[in-house]
Amino acid sequence: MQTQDAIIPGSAPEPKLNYLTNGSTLRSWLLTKDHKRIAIMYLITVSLFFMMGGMYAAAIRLELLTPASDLLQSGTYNKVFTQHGILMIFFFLIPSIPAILGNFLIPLMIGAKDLALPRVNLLSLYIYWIGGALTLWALMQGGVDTGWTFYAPYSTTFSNTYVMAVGLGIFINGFSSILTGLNFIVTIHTMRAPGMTWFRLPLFVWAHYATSLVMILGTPVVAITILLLALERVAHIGIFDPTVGGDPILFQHLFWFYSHPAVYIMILPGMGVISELISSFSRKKIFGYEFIAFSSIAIAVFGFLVWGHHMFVSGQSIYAGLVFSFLTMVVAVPSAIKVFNWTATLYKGSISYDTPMLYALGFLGLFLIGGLTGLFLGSVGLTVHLTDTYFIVAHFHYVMVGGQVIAYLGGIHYWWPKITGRMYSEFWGKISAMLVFVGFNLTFFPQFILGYQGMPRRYASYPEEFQVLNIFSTAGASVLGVGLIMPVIYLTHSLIFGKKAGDNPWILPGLEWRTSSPPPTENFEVMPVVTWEAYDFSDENGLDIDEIKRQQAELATA
Amino acid sequence: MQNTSWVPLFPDQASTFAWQVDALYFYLIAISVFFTVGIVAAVFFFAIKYRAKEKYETPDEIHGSMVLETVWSIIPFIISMTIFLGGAIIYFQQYTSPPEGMEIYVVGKQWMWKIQHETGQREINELHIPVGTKIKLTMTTEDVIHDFFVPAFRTKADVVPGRYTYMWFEATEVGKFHLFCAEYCGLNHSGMGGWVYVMSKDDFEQWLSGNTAGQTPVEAGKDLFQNKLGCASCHAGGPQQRGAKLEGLFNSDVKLVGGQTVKADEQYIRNSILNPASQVVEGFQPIMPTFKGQVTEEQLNALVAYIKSLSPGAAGSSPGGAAPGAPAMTNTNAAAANKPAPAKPAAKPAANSNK
Amino acid sequence: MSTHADTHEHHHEPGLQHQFEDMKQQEESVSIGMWMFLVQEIMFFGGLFTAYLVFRSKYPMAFAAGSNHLDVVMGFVNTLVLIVSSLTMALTVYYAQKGNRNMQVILILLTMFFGTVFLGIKAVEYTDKYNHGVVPVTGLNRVVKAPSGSGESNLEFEQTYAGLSSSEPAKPASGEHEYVNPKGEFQWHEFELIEHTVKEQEENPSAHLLTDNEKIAYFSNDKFDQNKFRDKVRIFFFIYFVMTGLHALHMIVGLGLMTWLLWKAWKNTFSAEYYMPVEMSGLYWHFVDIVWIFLFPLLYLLGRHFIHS
Amino acid sequence: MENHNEQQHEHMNIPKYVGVFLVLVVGTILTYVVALQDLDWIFPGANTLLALGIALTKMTFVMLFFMHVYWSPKLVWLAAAGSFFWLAIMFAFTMQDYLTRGSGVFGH
Ligand code: HEA
Ligand code: HEA
Ligand code: HEC
Ligand code: CUA
Ligand SMILES: [Cu+2]
Repeated sequence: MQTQDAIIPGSAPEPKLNYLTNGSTLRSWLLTKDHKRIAIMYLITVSLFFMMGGMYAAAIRLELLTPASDLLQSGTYNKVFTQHGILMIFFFLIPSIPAILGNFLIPLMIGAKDLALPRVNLLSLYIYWIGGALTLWALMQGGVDTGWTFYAPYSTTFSNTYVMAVGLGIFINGFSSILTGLNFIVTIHTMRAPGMTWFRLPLFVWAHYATSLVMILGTPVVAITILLLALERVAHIGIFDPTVGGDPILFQHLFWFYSHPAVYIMILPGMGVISELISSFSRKKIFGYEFIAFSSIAIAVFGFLVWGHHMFVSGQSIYAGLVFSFLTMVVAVPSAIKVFNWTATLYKGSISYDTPMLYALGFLGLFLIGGLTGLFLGSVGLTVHLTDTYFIVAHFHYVMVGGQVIAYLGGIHYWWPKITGRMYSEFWGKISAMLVFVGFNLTFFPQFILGYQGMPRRYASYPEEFQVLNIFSTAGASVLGVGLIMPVIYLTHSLIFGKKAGDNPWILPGLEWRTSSPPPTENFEVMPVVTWEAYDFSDENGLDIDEIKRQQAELATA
Repeated sequence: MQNTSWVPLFPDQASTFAWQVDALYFYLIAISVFFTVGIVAAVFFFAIKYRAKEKYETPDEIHGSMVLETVWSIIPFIISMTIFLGGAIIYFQQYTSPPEGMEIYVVGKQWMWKIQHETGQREINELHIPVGTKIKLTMTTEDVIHDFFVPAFRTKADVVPGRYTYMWFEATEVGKFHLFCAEYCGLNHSGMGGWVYVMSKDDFEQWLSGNTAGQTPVEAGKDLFQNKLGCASCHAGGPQQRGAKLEGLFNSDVKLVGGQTVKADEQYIRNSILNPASQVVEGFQPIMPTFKGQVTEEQLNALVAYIKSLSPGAAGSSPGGAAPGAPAMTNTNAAAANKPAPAKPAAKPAANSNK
Repeated sequence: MSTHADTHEHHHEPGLQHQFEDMKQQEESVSIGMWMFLVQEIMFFGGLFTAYLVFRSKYPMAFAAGSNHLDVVMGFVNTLVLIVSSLTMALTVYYAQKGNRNMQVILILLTMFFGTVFLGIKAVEYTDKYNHGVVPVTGLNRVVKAPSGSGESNLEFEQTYAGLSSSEPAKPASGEHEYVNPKGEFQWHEFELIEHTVKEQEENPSAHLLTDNEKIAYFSNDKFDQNKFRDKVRIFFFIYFVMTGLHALHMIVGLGLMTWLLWKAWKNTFSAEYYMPVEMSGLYWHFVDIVWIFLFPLLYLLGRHFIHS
Repeated sequence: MENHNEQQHEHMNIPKYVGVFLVLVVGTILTYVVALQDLDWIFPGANTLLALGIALTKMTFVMLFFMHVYWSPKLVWLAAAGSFFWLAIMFAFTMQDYLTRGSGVFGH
């Protein structure tokens, strides 16, 4: 706790227990109210879902190696991409950064002992588990083949797979997301340490505030939509079924009312991480703090106005198509502001290239491409050609994998020493970051070309002229796979064999770096009082640099 | 007209929309390249120029700049408006049908496209159209949502059960172009496609008058089986096979679901095509769609002849004239958005679909 | 926000949880949390209201027909009952703030009583719907045997059925409609209003009695089709059941909350310093009331004026 | 609502609670009575509009006084207003499609 000494004289002695060692029974984990332990449990489950989703991805890519549907029959293939999408989106990407890093770090960053509603936090973990278990059970029973979008009337009347069970799993899981968002909003409002004003909050916290808004306002709508879908399936009630007067387009409206904003649930937290990384590794106050903060809110709000851009060819009116296209363009501007501000932050910085920074720079390039191709899709005349082709598959993998997953990996590396108290191997970290970058581009860039060529998505077999590019894509996926497996190995390895990291390995001013690594259950021995701005690298930030360097030297010799 | 380059980068340009969409596409690529190159270059430049000389040194502080923020909010906004406008103009044309033009009716169905010309010709998974003529499609579906997509024409539209949707295009090139179903529609979604044949006006007239002479019934049947009717998509053999094996079928004994055994004579084959659900072969799902109303009597005869030819040993008897051809698809000029009385999903056991 | 770095002497207050510095912070947190929960609830019901909006604008006459079938008096009484329960709930909070145990207990009991009355009336209504065969799910309606003497064949059932449905409204016979419904299917026989409207519309094509959409949706081959109309009425009843059902579910959860409050109030837990649980349960209860305030006109009243014109 | 503005600084008391209650009862009766009149002569849909107007008024009373929003921090006002704003978005943008279908995209 030496760092604290600088602020509050006469602080407590070295903590004996940290959150990991404070109780080792299974019960002490399962009934914990500690946000850090809950985050760890999320980390483990979310990773499992990621691996499962990744295996489905491998199956997709292998099947698409050849034009015929030879490895997987089309029935199986349909299930594979559906389950890939469902697991990756609902059970991996949506909880990834918020439920793991957000959960772990928000109280630390704002100087609180815990989230405002710890029991609700634990409840949300359990809900996630129940929803996940139900979904896994349904997948084992035979799975589902509707596509992750569950379009009616295929999902309501025609598919004879486990639509209900999987739907129920997602329905339940939705409440986990709602509760997490609710908790974050309350926490950010009421739990900030003295002196931690709104404009001293790290941008990571702002991003999560915006994410939480979307979670609370959007997720209930998809919940009710799935409920209606289920009722339609059991009772053939005619709300989505056109044979008795229902309206399948209504399903799409309700679904995308959530699912477009949900793509911002899947990128805003990543943007928050990137803001931290870029500032930390250029050792500079972030450029245009207020603009980045407010652009997060703007994205969350405007994100609710554009859902119809997924329905340009669905039969919605020409007028609606134009309005949605227009607003889609508007919502791209706040993202542009962020990208420019991040770039400007590098200017005259003192940039170092630790693994997290490599990920951050990778994010910049990949999100750029992903976002710009979003503009292609938002331009309605062009989307008419592009929609439901591989162009879209490429677009959303660029933003989701190139954006959020890369940010997630960067964040995990960056806070790994804080979470575990150990340092991972920089060497392997850099190699894997580069493999991921190269493999990713090789996998998904060819898909843009394929898409413009006209190769439709969700195809188990395709005309032969598309094969060459598909081979590139599959080859890329194997590189990507290797790049992603490596962190699993060296991060686990570092848990036991890694160097001790020290409290503040990167010498940073953020509050989370001012407690010990791993932090004690109560987060701070002494409640902090914040007197410095966010990303304050000046001498007024209350850090005792010499003391930190001394500690680091000590660790190096030990 | 198939693209033959090793790595085909762009699809054929074969409609009046194609160059417009491509132009917009190139405009967007230019913008993307501009921003990507700009930002990546800046990142590289900063990354090298300002790399940390010494670990953890602290550079000078820069807070931000209102001018810059304004500039880089307004410029992207203006650019994005140009993108919107470009897209809007093209979209407006794509989805506003011209007053005159050749009307063609399209019905989607798991997993085939049924097409009917104004003059009465019917096709499956194929569309023959004349070049340089405005073609207007009036479309619907019998079951789930599908999407009629011709990449070379740069246009597509969903077909929605319970209502009609419309699209139009004017082909500019003679040739053979992919027709895809672009909206996921279940098991054989990727097999639900075919070809659009753009013909010169003369050839099209020829085609309309049904001049495909010179084929024996077996040849004609083979053509129907493999290309025109898409039987081969289920009956072709190989791992994709969902339909029964037809080689050696004729004159053999077939075991049906329910234990019955019947002899596969002409009448049986004919019935299998017209009423597949009435006699389902053991070990198979009743997924074969009925072709009643889609094949003419001559075509039926040709099919039977072809299927018989797959069993060389069996003694042949000439296909007899059975009932006259059934009437066409019921999809005539009904009022727009009138419910096309979609077929009830074929025999879905309730227990199954309630999972 | 309201934390104090220097003092740690806060463990005397009742009900203060470890993560908070003081009661004020805790109350603020709980209150914001509850409001965020209500926001979530509003969006949850919002999806249903959107569906209502879409279908009502598509099939206004069918919705009016369905709505006219509901029992306004029961709906009306139920609205009053809920409003009373809201009053008693509000007063519960008032007395909890005053620390008046007896009044709290009485008022909570009253709130629960009115809540239960509401559910009871709802149950009567549901039973009525069950008996009339307007539950939109096959099998959940009362099974009505064919009049004795009719054969077993489906054909005959259908004939009886068709004869009845096209004739004047089924005559009440010993308090029940005399129709045949062997599988408990959705039934609808009230076509006077719509057939009257159709006739007027045909006589006066320039009038806007039916929307363009309805002119297609209720017709087959240019003739009014009772079956198609029935399907649309069924959608109304589906929305009716889902909305009121979900509302009733919320009432039941509310009653659970009340039971818990009753227990706490009984033990005299609440005082001027600590009454958050009462206040929060109150918010929830009033929210459920508000949902009903909208459901009543939207479901029960929407087509009444057609009957009287 | 105006006549309640002066309560700004004092808390609710029993007569006031009962007053709000009476407003709600009157609103309920009013909405019922009005529903029986055919107001289509004003403009089509006037009945519905009026019914919704009354319901909104009732809701406002419940929220302001029973739920104490009137005396609550800005954030609560924001949450209450915001959620209705979001509902409005959902309604408006969905209906913008349905109501412009006739002459719209796939229409002739
Ligand atoms: C993390 C998830 C994520 C994110 C962040 C985005 C971001 C965006 N998306 Fe994407 N999208 C998806 C996930 C995501 N999307 C998914 C999963 C689908 C498919 C769903 C399915 O059907 O299965 C999809 C589909 C999709 C479609 C529908 C395609 C179709 O089905 O027809 C559209 C159409 O408009 C679209 C547009 C956009 C836009 C405009 C953005 C914008 O927010 C991007 C903004 C970013 C930038 C613009 C880059 C930075 C800007 C600059 C450097 C400055 C230059 C900028 C200008 C000149 C304006 N997306
Ligand atoms: C978060 C979201 C997410 C992520 C991360 C990914 C990751 C990947 N996706 Fe996915 N994808 C979607 C979301 C995502 N996808 C969605 C929503 C769809 C649409 C579904 C639909 O149409 O309904 C889709 C569809 C989709 C398709 C199109 C299918 C079709 O339309 O026919 C393809 C094809 O290439 C594809 C490929 C990949 C690949 C190669 C990866 C790779 O990046 C994956 C790499 C990851 C791993 C390999 C796992 C990491 C490895 C370990 C942790 C070690 C253990 C693993 C092994 C030993 C194998 N995806
Ligand atoms: C969607 C898939 C599908 C298509 C398309 C299809 N079939 Fe079939 N067919 C089946 C299946 C499955 C069976 C076995 C079940 C049955 O008898 O219905 C079958 C059975 C048959 C049989 C009886 C075979 C036997 O062993 O008794 C004949 C003959 C036949 N099909 C001919 C055709 C012809 C001719 C066409 C094209 C005009 C065609 N099929 C198109 C799926 C298909
Ligand atoms: Cu039909 Cu996909
Ligand atoms: Cu979107």
